[in-house]
Amino acid sequence: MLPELAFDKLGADLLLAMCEGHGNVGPIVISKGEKMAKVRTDVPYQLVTILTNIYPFIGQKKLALLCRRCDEKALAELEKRGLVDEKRVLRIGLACSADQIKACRCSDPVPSVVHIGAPGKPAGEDELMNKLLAMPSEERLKFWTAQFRKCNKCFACTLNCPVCFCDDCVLEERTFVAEKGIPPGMSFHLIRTFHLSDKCVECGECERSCPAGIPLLTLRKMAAKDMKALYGFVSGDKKKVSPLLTTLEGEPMEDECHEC
Amino acid sequence: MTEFEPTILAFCCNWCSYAGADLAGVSRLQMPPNVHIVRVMCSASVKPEYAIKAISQGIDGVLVLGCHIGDCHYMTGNHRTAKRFPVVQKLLEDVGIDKTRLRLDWVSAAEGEKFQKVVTEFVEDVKRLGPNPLKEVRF
Amino acid sequence: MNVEHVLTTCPYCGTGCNFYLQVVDGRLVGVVPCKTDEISLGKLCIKGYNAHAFVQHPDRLIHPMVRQGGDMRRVSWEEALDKLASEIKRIRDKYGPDSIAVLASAKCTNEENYLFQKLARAVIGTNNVDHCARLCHASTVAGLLYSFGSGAMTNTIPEFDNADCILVTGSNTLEAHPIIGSRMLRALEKGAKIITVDPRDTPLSRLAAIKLNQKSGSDIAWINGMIKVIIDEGLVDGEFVETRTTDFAKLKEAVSGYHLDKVESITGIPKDRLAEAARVFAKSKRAMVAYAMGITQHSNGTDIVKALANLSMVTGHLGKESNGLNPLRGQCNVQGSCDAGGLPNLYPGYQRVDDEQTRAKFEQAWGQRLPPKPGLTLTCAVKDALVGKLKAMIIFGENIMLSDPDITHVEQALKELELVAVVDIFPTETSSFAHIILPAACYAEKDGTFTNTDRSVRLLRKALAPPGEAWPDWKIACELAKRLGANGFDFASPAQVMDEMAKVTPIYGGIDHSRLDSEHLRWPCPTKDHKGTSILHTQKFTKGLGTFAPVHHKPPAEEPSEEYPFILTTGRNLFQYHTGTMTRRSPKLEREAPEPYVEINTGDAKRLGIVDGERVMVSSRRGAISLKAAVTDRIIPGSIFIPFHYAEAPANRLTNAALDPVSNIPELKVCAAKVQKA
Amino acid sequence: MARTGVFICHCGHNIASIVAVEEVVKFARTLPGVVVADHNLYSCSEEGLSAIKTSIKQNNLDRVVVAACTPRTHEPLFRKICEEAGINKYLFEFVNIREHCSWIHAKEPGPATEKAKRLVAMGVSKAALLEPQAETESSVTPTAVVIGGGLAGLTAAASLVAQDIDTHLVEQEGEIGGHLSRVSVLAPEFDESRKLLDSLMSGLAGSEKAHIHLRSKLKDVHGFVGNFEVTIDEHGKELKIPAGAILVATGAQEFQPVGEYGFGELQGTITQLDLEKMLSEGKAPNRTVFIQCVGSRQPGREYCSRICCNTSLKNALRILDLNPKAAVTIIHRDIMSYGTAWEELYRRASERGVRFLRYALANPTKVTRKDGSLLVEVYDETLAERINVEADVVVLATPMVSRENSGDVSKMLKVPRDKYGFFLEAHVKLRPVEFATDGVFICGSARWPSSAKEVMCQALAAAAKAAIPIKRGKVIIEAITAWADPDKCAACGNCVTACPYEAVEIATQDGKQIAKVNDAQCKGCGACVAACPNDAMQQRGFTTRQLGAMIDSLVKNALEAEQ
Repeated sequence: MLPELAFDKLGADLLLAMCEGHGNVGPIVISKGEKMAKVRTDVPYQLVTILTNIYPFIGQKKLALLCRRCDEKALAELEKRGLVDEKRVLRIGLACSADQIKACRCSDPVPSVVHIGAPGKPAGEDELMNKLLAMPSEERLKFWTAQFRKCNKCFACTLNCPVCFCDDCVLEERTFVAEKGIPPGMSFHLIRTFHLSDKCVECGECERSCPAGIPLLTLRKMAAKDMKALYGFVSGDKKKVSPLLTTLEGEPMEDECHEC
Repeated sequence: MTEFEPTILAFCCNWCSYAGADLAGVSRLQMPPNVHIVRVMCSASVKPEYAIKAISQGIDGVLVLGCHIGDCHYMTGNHRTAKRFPVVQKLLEDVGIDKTRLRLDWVSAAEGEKFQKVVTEFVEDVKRLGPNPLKEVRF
Repeated sequence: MNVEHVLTTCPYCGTGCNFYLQVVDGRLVGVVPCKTDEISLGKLCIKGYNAHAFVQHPDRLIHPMVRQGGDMRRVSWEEALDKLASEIKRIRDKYGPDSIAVLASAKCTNEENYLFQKLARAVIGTNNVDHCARLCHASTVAGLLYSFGSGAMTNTIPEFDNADCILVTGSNTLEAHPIIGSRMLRALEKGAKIITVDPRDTPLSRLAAIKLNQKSGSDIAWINGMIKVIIDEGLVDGEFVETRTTDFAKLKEAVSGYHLDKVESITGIPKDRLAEAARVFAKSKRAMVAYAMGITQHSNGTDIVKALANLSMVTGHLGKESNGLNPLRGQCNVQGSCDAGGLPNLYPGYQRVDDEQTRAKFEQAWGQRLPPKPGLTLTCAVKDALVGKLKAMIIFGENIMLSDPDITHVEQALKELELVAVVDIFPTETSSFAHIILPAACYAEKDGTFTNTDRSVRLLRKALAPPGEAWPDWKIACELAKRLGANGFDFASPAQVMDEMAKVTPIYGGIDHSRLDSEHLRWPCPTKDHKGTSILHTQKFTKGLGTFAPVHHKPPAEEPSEEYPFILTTGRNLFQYHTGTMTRRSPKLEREAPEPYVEINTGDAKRLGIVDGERVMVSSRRGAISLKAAVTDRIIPGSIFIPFHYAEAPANRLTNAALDPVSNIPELKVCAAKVQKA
Repeated sequence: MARTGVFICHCGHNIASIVAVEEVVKFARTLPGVVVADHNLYSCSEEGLSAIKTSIKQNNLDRVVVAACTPRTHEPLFRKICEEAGINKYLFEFVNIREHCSWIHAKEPGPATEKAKRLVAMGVSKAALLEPQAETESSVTPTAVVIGGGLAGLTAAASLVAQDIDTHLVEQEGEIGGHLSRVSVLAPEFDESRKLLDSLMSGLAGSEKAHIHLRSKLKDVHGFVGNFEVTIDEHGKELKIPAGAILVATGAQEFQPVGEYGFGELQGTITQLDLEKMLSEGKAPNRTVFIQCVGSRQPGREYCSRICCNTSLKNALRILDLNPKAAVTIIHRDIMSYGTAWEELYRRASERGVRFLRYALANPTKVTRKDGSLLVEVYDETLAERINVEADVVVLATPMVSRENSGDVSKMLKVPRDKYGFFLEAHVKLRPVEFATDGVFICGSARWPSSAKEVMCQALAAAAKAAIPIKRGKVIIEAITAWADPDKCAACGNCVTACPYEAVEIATQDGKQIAKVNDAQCKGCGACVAACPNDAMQQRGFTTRQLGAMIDSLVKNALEAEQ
């Protein structure tokens, strides 16, 4: 049973999970001793996002949460930026079901430690991504502009993102997102993709929560592919510094001219 | 129908590429008048957001020019530039915008000719691509 | 420490999305969408995501206040309520009960609105109870009562997913009802054809298969035009018309004059595009109509609604899944506040006050003699106040000083009144005229129910305590009623209020809070074992046979002139909500749309030498405001648009209070205006 | 709304002959916030400047835009004028329509004029968002640290001490002098290096201002101009020296051509320094062959070491002085004996029978041992034939290369090096003995292989520059530094990682973690700005809103004009 695992085995003060209630399934936080209805792992709430909302308030308490592989990676990205303290966030490894893996087109579904569920096989490459990359660029542009035209600027993609840590998002500013009102156009989505390029863990919550049904996960996967190709970078590894912040020291320099 | 004249935005770092552009001027090296320079202290301060913003708004091409690797006035600034912009180029490709619209290059304060070459080439490249398709897109 | 995720209902548009409020030790920290919610499917709009932002704002009203000379004095609840009660008594004794009007609220719960109208009818003794539904869908209620016998969405929000064709008119759905809009986008992905008819380019129209821009106020013309095409080309659903409706002949006769050339000249819609739209709509297997203020807020709004009803019946797009006529209600509980009887002519559940038996039933239930004649509508109440016929207004959570037409007159009216009592969560333009201000709890601070636009009765669950001394409106209503010597107001909880309401309201007969806690119920839900009703009029219309209404195009009350060459239309934008009391105190929303603006067509702007972002003066026969010009191609030449959220440039200084004779809805969507460089 | 004045410079014909200045002025008048636009024949001339000044006063302008030449040379001048006219100098914006427009579009007056308009518009849009800045001051520790006790370090130290400045000389060897003490005479004048060394030493030895640290290594450097803390390891024990300025005079070292021409294997193949030693002992071989450019001007080490040719000429003549019958051959790729005195040396060498043979990289010279003496086989480019020369000694003239520990020094001081490991000055012409890092200076062969004379010039220049902040007692920090908006900052630390100067840290401010920038340490590169994900980091004078406005302006004036 989850509470026992969290409180007795892991020694947590709080437990974050999702369970049934009011004819729905939603997030819940309980402390030791408190009751909890039936846990439901089949509804993919982004618990790390929910955690980051309440994290500033939990003080020195230890919080255990149901942790899918993507949550684990998200936590790693937050930890290496000093935004959460790994000692205060305890992981209850949750291996996603085959259906979930399929729905997320997840290539990396198994957490380092599995407490709940059976490890599943990774899904294959993102079909839409391959289809798009195979297109001539004009087609691709048509596709994305048509998708972005549906954007209603609800910020669900940033608000529900486990690795979007800014309270005040630059996409709310006119400075870079020139388009007034809605839809916010190309810059909105490109800037967001760039910002995520060195931290997105491909949990797919942006796509799941997008009211316009824009295939945002595919866009993220494209960026991830790029980062891999360019720098062999894969997010979610606590030790890996973002290549966008490392220097080229030790890497070969081009031939130079100095006399000015 | 007159020939397409691209509008190009350039970011030049104060110490090398901007000085290189000055030298090109002093040396009266002729080049097409499509490029508009924004002076920054270091190419490392050029936010990719600027390039994305400009291209999203229909600017036909964006040039980012810094000191040569190893020559950065701020030691490792341009290293970061060199890391960042290839990513932006890839992302542009991913959404179907030709990455040649964004060019990163190194021009030292002594390289008036190189500045001329880069500008001339880039204007040619962008002319070959034609107008930024996003100019036509209405969201 | 205590962290709670409280499932409740969004306080903004009528979609009625459920979400979780994140509460940490009494502090509201965020909103988490509810992924299993049948309405929202775990998606929210930017307003929903910011629904927590205003709740703990420092501007909240936290003490009762009473006017003393120029300024307001903080007083105890005792003093405030006693004062209010004695004032009401004084005025009632002096001028009679009909000199008092109670404004119910579309932002309050069903339970509260039930109490407001009971207070007015059974305690004060007047049917003068109305609310802002008057300004949005009064014409829908009137029109659809005539055509179908029931004035609500015939279908449900999820059904938009599976429509083959969606005709959206007078609704900027993606901005005003974003999550219903997202349903339409789902349909779009599945290949549905979207037809939009709107004087403006909306985010949705940019995705539409057929996009038509009509001149404001020409709706009956294009609708009749479409019907004529459908009849002429034999696209009528004969069987449906035959078995389910009456007066088809009258309709046929009425539309016969609407040749497409004539229609084009009236509406500006190219005739073949209109014909195409008619065919697509008629031929689709599953076709839904969605409409909103663009249809209703006209001096002939009721007729326009009837015209749309005609269109739906002619094509048989009614009474089946993903087939229907769907007024999109604009506020969290505007459906419910009508259901609960917040209307001068109707008791809860749309039972007529001028019907002997009904009245008898309610007199029996409430143990009081009840006034027989329908009361004043909101818009007439304002007019009566101006001429001194009305003396007192008790206003629950409405801001008529911004939301009502021609606010210069509203202002005079409020000044004329001997008693203005305002119950609200924030100080408003209206409360500045109040003699008594009572602080209320907001949606997050009370239990109750909202009924959303598709008749789903949705629970509000109290997430935190009201600030300061604020009380929930239901408690305020009860305490006031008791001080006026009434019985039947001893409720311990909104649940008990709902139980009483259910007893006297057949369509709510089977509804109670314990069921709602785990069931998704839509009225009509007559009995405890009834599962609720998704689709209306499946076998027969509420009134039996659907009635075709022969209606004709009539120019708007005010047309463009030499001096006022533009047609001004008003509405919402995505980021603000109504008079902005809540959204303008939500930083992220305010930041997206911080200031008033007037949309003007690029060509018109050029002609007037106006550049984007420049300050301009917009004026009508009733007033003038100064605001920024937003030069855009997204509005047709000759028309201008101003959102009505902004007190610093209130669109309703300009709007025309010309009323629809049947429903008394004002013509907020059309008036003549001029634009000048400021 | 800003009150902007725009002044377009004709620069005589330089701009006006291509760009239709009046047209640009007319256009400028239409730009938002512009209350006055005018043009001057020469904005930088007396009347030009006073015209601007009066206009600022008359129209009470709060922003000034000058469209003329390049800010790199003229910005200070116009900023000064703004200050004199009573507005903050950071409210000035420079637009370059000469170097970046008229001069490079000489054949396209029309397009050049249009471009000038757009550039001016961009400048105006930025200017509108400029904010007044206050330059911060910080105190200066009246002490200098000179790293390296060779000719450069000594000269600089002596000069500083002579200026009555406490000076710490840090030398890693056991004795002062560096190469100077390994060379007996200095060309072209052939005076004894000993004398020079003594005179410099006497300048130091006498003074209590001079502190010499032998067998000492630089361990760590913290702080910023005026307030450095230099940690050295003085044979074993650590010493912390507070300093206002730091001079880098670490010099260079002779390249050891191991394996080339049998160096290290064949007895008799030596380097210049070996030869210097021989000569100082009065030994002069009978048959000497110099091979030039050994290990330089070739792939991997392309540069010319500049001093080797002259050294060979000097030593050739010294051999002949000691041993008039000696045979001397110099095998070279080109003789670089620049300047009158050196060229004279070359002439004398050839007169006294020194043989010059020219070889090419393509046909390398071979050195072998053949019965008792060295055989040098060279393919002479001039005669186009193979020539064999017998020798007792083969001197390999190798280049000076950077010190192998220059990397550590560069890291500690946060100053850049080129790809050969030599240090890079701030600007070759404008700031030749300074680093970009304020308060750190460079002289001698650490920058580039230099002759004694060049070394001394640089050393004196560096000492003079270093004395400025110390004598002034305070440093002014240009207000182009970065700052973090506490409301936006999410404390992700990107800026901390991005900053090359450790100027940013994550600190707690009223309970919230946010980035803090140390103004004195910030060099205004803006790396943190680009690294910041949510626009919290801003650089004074280059805020994202200012640059964003420039882009918007270009879009407006270029693209919307199109349609």
